[in-house]
Amino acid sequence: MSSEQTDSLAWRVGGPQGSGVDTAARIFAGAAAAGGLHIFGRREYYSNIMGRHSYYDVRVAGRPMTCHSSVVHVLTTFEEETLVRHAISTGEGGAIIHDVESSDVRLDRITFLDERVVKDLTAYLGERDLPPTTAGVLEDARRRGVEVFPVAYDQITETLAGDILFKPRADRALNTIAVAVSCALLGYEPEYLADALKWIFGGRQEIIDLNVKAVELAYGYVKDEFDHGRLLHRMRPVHGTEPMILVGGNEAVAMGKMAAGLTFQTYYPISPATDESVYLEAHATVPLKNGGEGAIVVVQTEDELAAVTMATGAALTGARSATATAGPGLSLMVEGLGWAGMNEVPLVVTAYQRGSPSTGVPTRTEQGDLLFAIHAGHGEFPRLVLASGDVTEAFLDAAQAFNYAERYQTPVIHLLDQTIARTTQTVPPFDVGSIRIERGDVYVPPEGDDVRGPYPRFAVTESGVSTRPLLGQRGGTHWLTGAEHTEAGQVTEDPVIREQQLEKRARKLALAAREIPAEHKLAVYGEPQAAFTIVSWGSNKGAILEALERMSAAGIDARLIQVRLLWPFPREELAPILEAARPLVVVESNHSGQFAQLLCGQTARQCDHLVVKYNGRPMTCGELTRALLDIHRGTAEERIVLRNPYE
Amino acid sequence: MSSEQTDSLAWRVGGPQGSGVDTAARIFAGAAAAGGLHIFGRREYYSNIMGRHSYYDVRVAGRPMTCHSSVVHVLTTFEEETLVRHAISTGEGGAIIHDVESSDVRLDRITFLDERVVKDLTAYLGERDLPPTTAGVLEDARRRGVEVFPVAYDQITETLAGDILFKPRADRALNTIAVAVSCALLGYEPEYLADALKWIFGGRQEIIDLNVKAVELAYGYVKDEFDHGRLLHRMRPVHGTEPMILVGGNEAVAMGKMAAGLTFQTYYPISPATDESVYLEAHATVPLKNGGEGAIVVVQTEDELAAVTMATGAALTGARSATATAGPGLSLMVEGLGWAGMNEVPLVVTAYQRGSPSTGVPTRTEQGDLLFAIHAGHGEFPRLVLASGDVTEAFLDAAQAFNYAERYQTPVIHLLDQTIARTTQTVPPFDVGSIRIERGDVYVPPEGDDVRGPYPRFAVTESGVSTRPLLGQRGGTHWLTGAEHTEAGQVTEDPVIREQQLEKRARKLALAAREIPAEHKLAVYGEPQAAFTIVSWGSNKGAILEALERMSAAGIDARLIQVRLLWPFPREELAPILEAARPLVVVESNHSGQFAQLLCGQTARQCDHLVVKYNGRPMTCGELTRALLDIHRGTAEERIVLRNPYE
Amino acid sequence: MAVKSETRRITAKDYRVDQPIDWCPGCGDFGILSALQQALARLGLEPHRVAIVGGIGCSGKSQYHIGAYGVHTLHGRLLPYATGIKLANPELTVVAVGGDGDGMAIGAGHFVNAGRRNVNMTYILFNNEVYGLTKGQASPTLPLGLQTKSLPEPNAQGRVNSLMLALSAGFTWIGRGYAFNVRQLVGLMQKAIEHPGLAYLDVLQPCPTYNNLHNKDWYAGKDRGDRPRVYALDDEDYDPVIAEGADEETVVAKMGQVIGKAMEWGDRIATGVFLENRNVSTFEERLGSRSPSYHKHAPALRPIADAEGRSLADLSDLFAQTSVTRKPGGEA
Amino acid sequence: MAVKSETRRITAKDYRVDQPIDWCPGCGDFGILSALQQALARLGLEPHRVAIVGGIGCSGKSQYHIGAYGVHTLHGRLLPYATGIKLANPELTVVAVGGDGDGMAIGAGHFVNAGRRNVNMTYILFNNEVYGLTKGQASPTLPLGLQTKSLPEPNAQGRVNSLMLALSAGFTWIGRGYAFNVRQLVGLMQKAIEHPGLAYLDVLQPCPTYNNLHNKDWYAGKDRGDRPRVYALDDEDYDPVIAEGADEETVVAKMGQVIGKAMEWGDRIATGVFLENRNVSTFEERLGSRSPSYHKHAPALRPIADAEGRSLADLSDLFAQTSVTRKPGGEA
Ligand SMILES: Cc1ncc(C[n+]2csc(CCOP(=O)(O)OP(=O)(O)O)c2C)c(N)n1
Ligand SMILES: Cc1ncc(C[n+]2csc(CCOP(=O)(O)OP(=O)(O)O)c2C)c(N)n1
Ligand code: SF4
Ligand code: SF4
Ligand SMILES: [Mg+2]
Ligand SMILES: [Mg+2]
Repeated sequence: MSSEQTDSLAWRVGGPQGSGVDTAARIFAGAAAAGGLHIFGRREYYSNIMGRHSYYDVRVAGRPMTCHSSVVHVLTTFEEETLVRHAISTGEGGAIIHDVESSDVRLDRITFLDERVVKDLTAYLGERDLPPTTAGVLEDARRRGVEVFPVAYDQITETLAGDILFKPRADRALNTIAVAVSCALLGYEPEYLADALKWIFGGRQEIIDLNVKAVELAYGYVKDEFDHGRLLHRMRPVHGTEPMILVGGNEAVAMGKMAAGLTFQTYYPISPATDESVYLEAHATVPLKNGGEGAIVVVQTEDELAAVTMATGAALTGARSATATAGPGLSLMVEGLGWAGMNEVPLVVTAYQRGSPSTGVPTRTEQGDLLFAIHAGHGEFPRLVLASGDVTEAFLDAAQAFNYAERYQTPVIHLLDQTIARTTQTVPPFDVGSIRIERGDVYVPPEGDDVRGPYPRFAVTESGVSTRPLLGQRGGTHWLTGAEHTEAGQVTEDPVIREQQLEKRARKLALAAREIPAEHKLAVYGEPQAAFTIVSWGSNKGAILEALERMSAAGIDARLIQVRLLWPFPREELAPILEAARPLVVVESNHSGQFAQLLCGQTARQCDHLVVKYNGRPMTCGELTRALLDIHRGTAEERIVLRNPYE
Repeated sequence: MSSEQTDSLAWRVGGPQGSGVDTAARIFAGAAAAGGLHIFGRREYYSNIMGRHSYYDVRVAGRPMTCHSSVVHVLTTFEEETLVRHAISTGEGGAIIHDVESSDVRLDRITFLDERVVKDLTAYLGERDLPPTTAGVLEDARRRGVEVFPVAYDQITETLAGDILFKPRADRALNTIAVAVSCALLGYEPEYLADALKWIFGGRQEIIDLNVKAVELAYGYVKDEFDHGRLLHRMRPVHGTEPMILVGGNEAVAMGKMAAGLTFQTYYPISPATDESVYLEAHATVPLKNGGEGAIVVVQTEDELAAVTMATGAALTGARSATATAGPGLSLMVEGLGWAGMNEVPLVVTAYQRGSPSTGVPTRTEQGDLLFAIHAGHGEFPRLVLASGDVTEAFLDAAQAFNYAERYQTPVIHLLDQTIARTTQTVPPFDVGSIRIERGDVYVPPEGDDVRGPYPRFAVTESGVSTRPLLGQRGGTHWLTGAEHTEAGQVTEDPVIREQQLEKRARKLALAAREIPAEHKLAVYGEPQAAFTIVSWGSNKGAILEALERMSAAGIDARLIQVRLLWPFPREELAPILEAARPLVVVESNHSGQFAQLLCGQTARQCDHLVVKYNGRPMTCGELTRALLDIHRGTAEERIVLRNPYE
Repeated sequence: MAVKSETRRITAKDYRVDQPIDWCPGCGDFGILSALQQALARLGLEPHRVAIVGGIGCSGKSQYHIGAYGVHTLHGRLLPYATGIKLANPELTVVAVGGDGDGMAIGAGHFVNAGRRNVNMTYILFNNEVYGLTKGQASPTLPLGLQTKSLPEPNAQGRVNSLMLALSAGFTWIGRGYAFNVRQLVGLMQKAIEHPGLAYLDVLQPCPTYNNLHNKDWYAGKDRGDRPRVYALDDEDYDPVIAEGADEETVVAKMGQVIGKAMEWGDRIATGVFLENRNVSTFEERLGSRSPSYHKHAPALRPIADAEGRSLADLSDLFAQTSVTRKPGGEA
Repeated sequence: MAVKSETRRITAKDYRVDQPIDWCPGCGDFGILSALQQALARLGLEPHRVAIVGGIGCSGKSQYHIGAYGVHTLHGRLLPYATGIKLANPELTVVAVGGDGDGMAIGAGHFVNAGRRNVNMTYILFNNEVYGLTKGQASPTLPLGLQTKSLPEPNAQGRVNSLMLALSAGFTWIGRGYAFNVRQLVGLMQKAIEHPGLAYLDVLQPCPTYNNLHNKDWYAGKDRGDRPRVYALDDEDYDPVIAEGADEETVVAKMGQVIGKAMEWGDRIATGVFLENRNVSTFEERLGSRSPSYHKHAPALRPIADAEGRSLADLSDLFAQTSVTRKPGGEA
C-alpha cells in the first residue's frame, strides 16, 4: 500500500441510514483486505433507523493502524448531505466523488442537515465569496487542492439495468458503484472488489453477478470520463501478510466470552451493546474441542434490572454468566451489582460507554462512566473495573473478566467505549490458546449420601475468599442475601460479624490488587524512560499510539501509560512510575477529567495537563499530536479541549 | 440536672420490638423534658416487626448534648435479652433494673440472642469464673460497681390490676412501671412522669389514669424495697429554660420541606426514610400565613424508579417537588437523576444512608453512599450534594435544598445518615422566619394571547442558567429530553451544540461553587487556628463536638471542619485552611474512607489519620476521644477503627 | 379530560412543528402522529395547556412534531413522569405516547400501577411488536414463535395481551385503533382524552422496516382475498360503557366482554372502544377528598412565599405538638 | 416440576432449620412456611436440589427456615433471580416466595414478563394487602378506600387483581390458597411445583399486626354469623384444565371462567386451582429447540475447559467467517 502523501489512505463514504453505507464500506474494506492491506474502520451514525446521515471511515495501510484520520483522502458520496458535511474534511491532494445531480443544491434544502452546520458553512463560504450551495462547497474544495469527480450515477445504473433489469434493483448497486469509482481512481485492481463481493454476499450469486457487473461499468466510466491517474493517492496490494480477521469490537467481546466458556448471557437491547448479544444469540451453539457442542443461553429480558439479576441467578449455579449493556442500562443495574457484591457472586457486566448522561448521544462515543462504574451502588463492596484499549484487548479482557470474577468472587465491570464497539479492524485471529480458565475456589461435594448443609459459604478467611458451593451441589446448601450475614448466610445485625464480613469482602479487593500482575494492570508504550508522560485509558490508546510515533518522528521522547485495571486502582505500580513524569498529561474522552480525578484521589498526584474530547467523536492522532506538541512547547493551557465541528 | 459522675445522665431501656420500648423512652424523655432538661435520644432496632431486640438511649442534661453515650448509667430492662446485651455497658456507679424473674436464665436459652454474643459473653464470664447465665451477668455487673435492682414486676402489675382490671391490660403498663422505677431510683419527682403520660396519651384519660396509678405503685415499690438514695446518680429538674421542641431527624426534614413550600412528594417505603413521608402524608394540609391552607400531594409510588421520575414530572410544572429514600432506593433512582440533570430540573432527593451495600443492615447507620451520591449516574451532569450534621441542620438543609435546586436548575441530593433519622433531640423550635424562598430564573409569560413557542429553554448563557418556563405557561412551550438537545430542546447530535450544552450545564456547577457562601459550605468548630484538625461530614459532628470539649479539657487545642456542601466540593475554601493542618484527621462512618478519598482527589491532600466506624452504630464521644488522644500522643495507626461488640 | 381554549379556534396547524421527521417511509407512526394533532385541535385545546410525554423508541419521538410541551422521558418511565405532571398541574391535558417495548417490557410495572390510580390522562401505545429504534428485536406483544426479520431465532417469549393487562390493572377506558385508519383514530383519541380517568389506547402500528409479518398487507388481509383482519366494534352490537353506580354483576359482565374481544387475534382484530368505565373515581378526586385545598391550588400553582420570599407555611401547630416546654404539672 | 430423591425418604424434618423465627404471633406466614416444608417433603425432593428464592419483606424471610438453598434477593426482583437459577440449572426445583408489595408493586414488570416465558417454576405470593416489613403501608392488593391501621388516610390507590394479572401475563398454572388452611395449601403447592411451567399461587395471608380489616376473623366470616368468605373451588363444579391441543374457543372459555372466579371478592372468595394450562411450551423447551445441546448440558453443568484450564470453545469457524486473508481472486 502506498500513497503519495502519507503511508496510509483515509477513505470515507457516507449517506442516509438504510441506504447501504455499511455495505459500501464493507466492500471497500473487503477489497483492500483481499489485497493484503490492513484496515482500520470506524462508523458514525445517528440514533435513527432510516434517513439520517451516517458515514464510515476506512483507513488502509500496509501496516496495522490504531485510529482513524480526521483528514480524508478520498470522500465517496452519492447524495448531497454527505458531500456538504465532509468536503471540508477532505485534505489537499484528496478526492471527492459525487453525484452530478448534487452539483448545485442549496444547503438549507438538505432535510437533515443541522441548522448549526448550515449556518457555519454558509458563513465559511460567505467569507470566501462562495454561495451556500454544494457548488460553493465543491469550489472551496477545489481551491484547497482537492480533486472533484462528478459521477453520473444514474447513467451507470441505467446501463446496468439495461433492458432486463427493473431500474430500482439496479439502483441498489449504487453503493457498489461508488466504491468501484473510488477504487478505480485509486488505481486498485477490480478483482479485489469481486473478491469482496463474493465474501459479503455469500452464496447469493445473482446479487454477486449484478454487483460485479456494476464494478465493471464503474471502472469503465472512470476510464472514459476522468484523466486516469490524476489522483495523487494510490492503493496497491501487498502480499505475504500474516492471516488476519476483520472484526469489530462487539464481536471481539462476544468471542472472548465464548472462549472463556460463557454459558449464560442476558441483555436488554441498547446501543452500542446489543450487537454483542445478538451475535451470541446467532452463535448460541458453540462447537467444542472435545467434539461436542455447548449451548449459550441468551435471554432478552424485560429490562436491565432483570438482566443483571437474572445473570446473577445463573452465576449462583456455577454458569459463567454475564450481561451486556450501555450507560442507561448500567444505571439500572446498580442495585443488582450491589447484591452480587454482597453475595460474592462472580458476575461479569460488560458496559459500553456512550454519549451521556441520560439518553445523551446514544450512538456517539464518550468515556463518561468511569467514576460511576467504580462507585456505582450504595455502600461499599469490592468490584473490579477493566477497560480495554482496542479490539484485541476487548477479546482478551472479556475472557479474563471471568477469571477475575471467579477468583475474587465478585462482580467485574468490563468497561468499553463506543469507539471500540464501532471499530472494525484487521487483526491476527485471537489467541484462544493463550486463555487459561481459572474457576477459583469452588466447593467439591464429598462422596456419600448424607452430607447436609448448611455450608459456611461466607467463612471468614485471611484472603477474604471463601469456598463457594454452587446451587444444586450436595452438602452445599446455604443462604444468600443482600443483608449482612453470618458465615452460612443467615441475616445478622451483630456488630462484630458485620465488621468481619465487611472486612472479609474488602480483603478480596486488596488481594486482587496484590495478585494481579503489573502487566495486566497497565501497559507502557513509547519511550519507557521518557519524562513526557501521557496517562490514559480505553480507546484513546489508539490515537495516542500514533501520536507517539509522530512525536518521536519530531524528535520528542514520550511515553504512554495505559491503565487497564481501573479498580482496584494500580496505585503501587503507578505511583513510582509517575514520579519522574514531567509533564504528566492525562488524555480522556469526557468533560470533567474523571480519570484525572481518580488518579489524584488515589495517588495525590495532579496532572499537569488534561486533554479531553467530548463532542461524541473519537480522538484522532492528528488533533492529539497538535495538543501534545503545544504542551511540549509550553504554549498549552492546563486543560485542552479537542474540537472538530465537522465530524 | 446533675449526676455524681458526669454532667449528664445516660439512661437506656430495651426490650423486644412491639413491647413498648419506644413508649417507655418517650415517657422518660417526656418526664425529663417536663423538668426542663435537655434530651438526646437514640434508637436501635432490628429489621423486624415484633420480637427482636430494640433499645433506646436517652441522655439528659441541663445543657444541650450532641451524641449518645456508650457507657450507660441506668439500664432499664424488663426481660432477659436486654439485661444480657447491655449489662456490660453499664458503668461503675450505674444501675441495672431487671425483672426478678430474669435473675437466672441461661444465655443460650434466649431466643434472639446472637450466637456470637452468647459465645463472647460466655467466654468473658468464664474468664471471671461466672456462669453463662443472667446471674453471671448480674454478678459481673455488681463486681464492676453497678447497683442491681431486681423488680417483681408481676407483683406490681397484679396490684395494679387489682380486682377490677383484666391482668393483661395491667401488663401493658409494664414499660411505664419500669420507667417509673428508674425515675424513683434517680430521685426524680413523679409529677413529671404524669406530665409526660398526659402528653403522650393525649385525651385517652383511662389510659392516663392507669399509667399514673402504675407510676405511683412503682414509686411505692422502690420506697419499700430499696434503700432509697443508694444510687449515685440523681436527676433534678432545671427551670427557666428556653422553649424547646422534642423532634427527630425525619420530622425535621419534613418540616424543612414544608417550610420551603414543598407541594409534591413521592416515596416508596424504605427505612429509614419512610417516616418522613408518612409524616408529610399525615400533615398534608399546611396552614398558610395568609390565612389559607395548602395541600401537599404525597404519592406512594410502585417503586423508586417511579418515585424519582414522578417527582421530576411534578417539578417540571413548577411545583417544589421531592422524593425521599434510602440506599437501595437511591440505587434505583440513578437513571432518573441523570434525566433531571440533563433537563435541568430542580429536583430534591432526600437520601438517608443506612448500613449497606444491598439490603445490608437496613436499620443501622452508615455513611456509605457519599461517593455514590456524587457519581451516581452514567455520564456527567451537575448536581449538588449536601449533608447535614444534626437535626437542626437537617431542617435547614431540607429547606435550602430547594433554593439550590431552583437557582441552579439541577438535582440536589440531601444526604442524611440513619443516625440523624433515629435521633430525637430537644432543640429550639426551628427558625422558619430565617428561610428565604428563591425560585431562580423562572419564565414570566408576557401579556397577550398570541405568544407561541417554542421557547429556547436551554439557551446557552454565560452563567449556564437559562430561563425556565413551567409546563402549562403560555408562550413557554419547548421540549425536554434526556438526549442532547438544541436550545428549544429538540434532539441533536451536532458536535458543536453537544459541546455547548455540556459546557453550559457544567458551568452551573462552577457557578454554585462560586456563589454559595463559604459558611454554607463548611463550618469550623473548636479552636479555629488549631493545627490538630478533624475533617468530617454528617452525623459524626455530634460525637466530634463533644470530643473536642474533652480534648480542650485535657488542654489540647483542636478543631473540626465540618463539610456540609460535599459537591461541588469546596476546594477553594478548604485547601487553604488545611495547609496548616497537622495532623489532618478524617472521621467518618464507613469502611473505605470515602470522604478521605474525595478530599485527596479534590485537593491532593492525603489525611494523616483516618478514623472510621462501620459496625452499624453511631460513634460516641468516648470512643472517639480515645482515638484522638492516641493520635495526639503519636501512638495511633494511620487507620483507626472504632469497635464496640456490645451495641 | 381537557381544558378548552376560550379565545380562538385551534386547528391542527397549531400543533404542527417545522422539523423533519426521521421515521422510515411507510411507518405507521405517521398516521398516529397526524391523528393526534387533529384530535388535539378538534378538542380545541390550547397547545401550552397540553403536555405530550414520550417514551424512548421510534414512537417516543412523536412529541417533537407536536407544537405543545413535549417531554421525551426515559425508556419505560413515561407514565410516572406523566403522572407527576398531571397531578402537579391538573389544568394540563397530558397524553403519553410510547412503544410496546417501552410500555410492556421495561414499563410494565408502571403500567400496572398506573391502572390502580386512574389519573385523568391518556396513554397511547404504538404497538408494532418490535423494538423499532434498537433494530428489530421482539417486543412483548410479538406472538410466541414468530420470527420477524431481524431475529436470529423465532421469538421464544410469549405475547402479552396489552388490553387484558390494562383491564387487570384498572384502566377505566380501553380502546384500540389502527395506524392506517386515521379517521377512526382521531375519534378514539378524542374520546380517550375526554374520558375523565386513565385511558389506554392501543394502536396497531405496522413497522415496515422490522415487522415483515404483521404489516399493512396482513392487517388488510391481502393474504386471504383482501378480507381485512381489522374490524370496528362500532359495527357490532357492542356497548363498552359501565355506567356510574353499576352493580357488581354488570361490571363483571362488561369485563368479561372486554376479555372476549381482547383475546381475539389473527382472524379478527377488533378496534374501537372496548371499555368505558364511569364507575371509578379519579386519583385527583381522591386527593381532593384528602385535602380539599388540592382542588383550589394545585401543587404547581399554589403560593409558597410572600413577596419578600418569606415562607407562607405556618408550622406553629406542628411545633406545639412537639413542644416539651411546659410548666411542671401544666397541661400539654 | 421436580427432581425426586432416589435414595432415601425425605420428610418435612429435612426441610426444617434450627433458627428462631421473627414473625409476629398469629402471622399467616407461619402456615405458608409449614405448608411449603411439607409440600417439598411430600414431593420427595432432596433439599440440595431445591432453591427457595425470597423477595424482600416479612414473607421474604421464609427461606431462612427451609433447609434448602435459600436466596434472599432484592425487593421485587425475585422472579429474574429465580429465572436465572432455573434456566442455568434446570435440575433444580425453584420456588419463589414474596410479598404483594414485592410482587405487585416494584416487581410487577417482572411478573408480567415472567408470564411470557413460562419457565418451569413456582411463585408463591404472600397476599396480606400491606407492606408488612416497612410497617403497614398499603400494598397494591389493598382495595381502594380501605384504611388499615397504619394508614394516615384511606387507601387512594385501587386494588390490582393478581390472579387476573397472572392470567393476562401468561402464567400457565394459577391458584389461590389461604394461610390458615394448611392442608389445602400443601396440596396446592404440590400441584404448583409439579406443573410443568410457570405456576402462580396467591395465598391470602392475614397480617394481624397491620391488616386489621382482612384478618382471620374476616376470612372466617365472624362478622356475618361465621359464614366463611373463603371457599374451595374443589367443592364446586369447576374444571381448571386446558388440555394439550385445546382449541381457541375452549381456551377463551376457560380464561373467561378464571376471570369470573378471580373477580369474586368480599362475599365469596375462591381458593383452589383456577387454571392449569397444558397447552403452552416451557421456556426450557424453547431453548432446547434453539440449541439441542441445552438439554444435554445446562449452563451450570457444561464443561468449558480441559484439565489444564484450556478453553474448550472452538472458534475456528467464527474466525474463518471473518477471515480476510485469502489469495487475490480466491474463494471466500
Ligand atoms: C434503560 C434503557 N434501556 C435500553 C434503551 C435502548 N432502547 C432505546 S429504544 C428501545 C426500544 C424501543 O422499542 P419500542 O418501545 O417498542 O419503541 P419503537 O421503537 O418500536 O417505537 C430501547 C430498548 C434505553 N434507551 N434505555
Ligand atoms: C428497592 C427497595 N425499596 C424499598 C425497600 C424497603 N422494603 C423492604 S420490605 C418492603 C415491602 C414489604 O412488603 P411486602 O412485599 O408486601 O412483604 P410483606 O412484608 O408484607 O410480607 C419494602 C418496601 C427495599 N428493601 N428495597
Ligand atoms: S423502524 Fe419501524 S417503527 Fe421505527 S421508524 Fe422505522 S418503520 Fe417506524
Ligand atoms: S408485620 Fe404482618 S406480615 Fe409481617 S410478620 Fe407481622 S403479622 Fe406477619
Ligand atoms: Mg415497538
Ligand atoms: Mg405484603
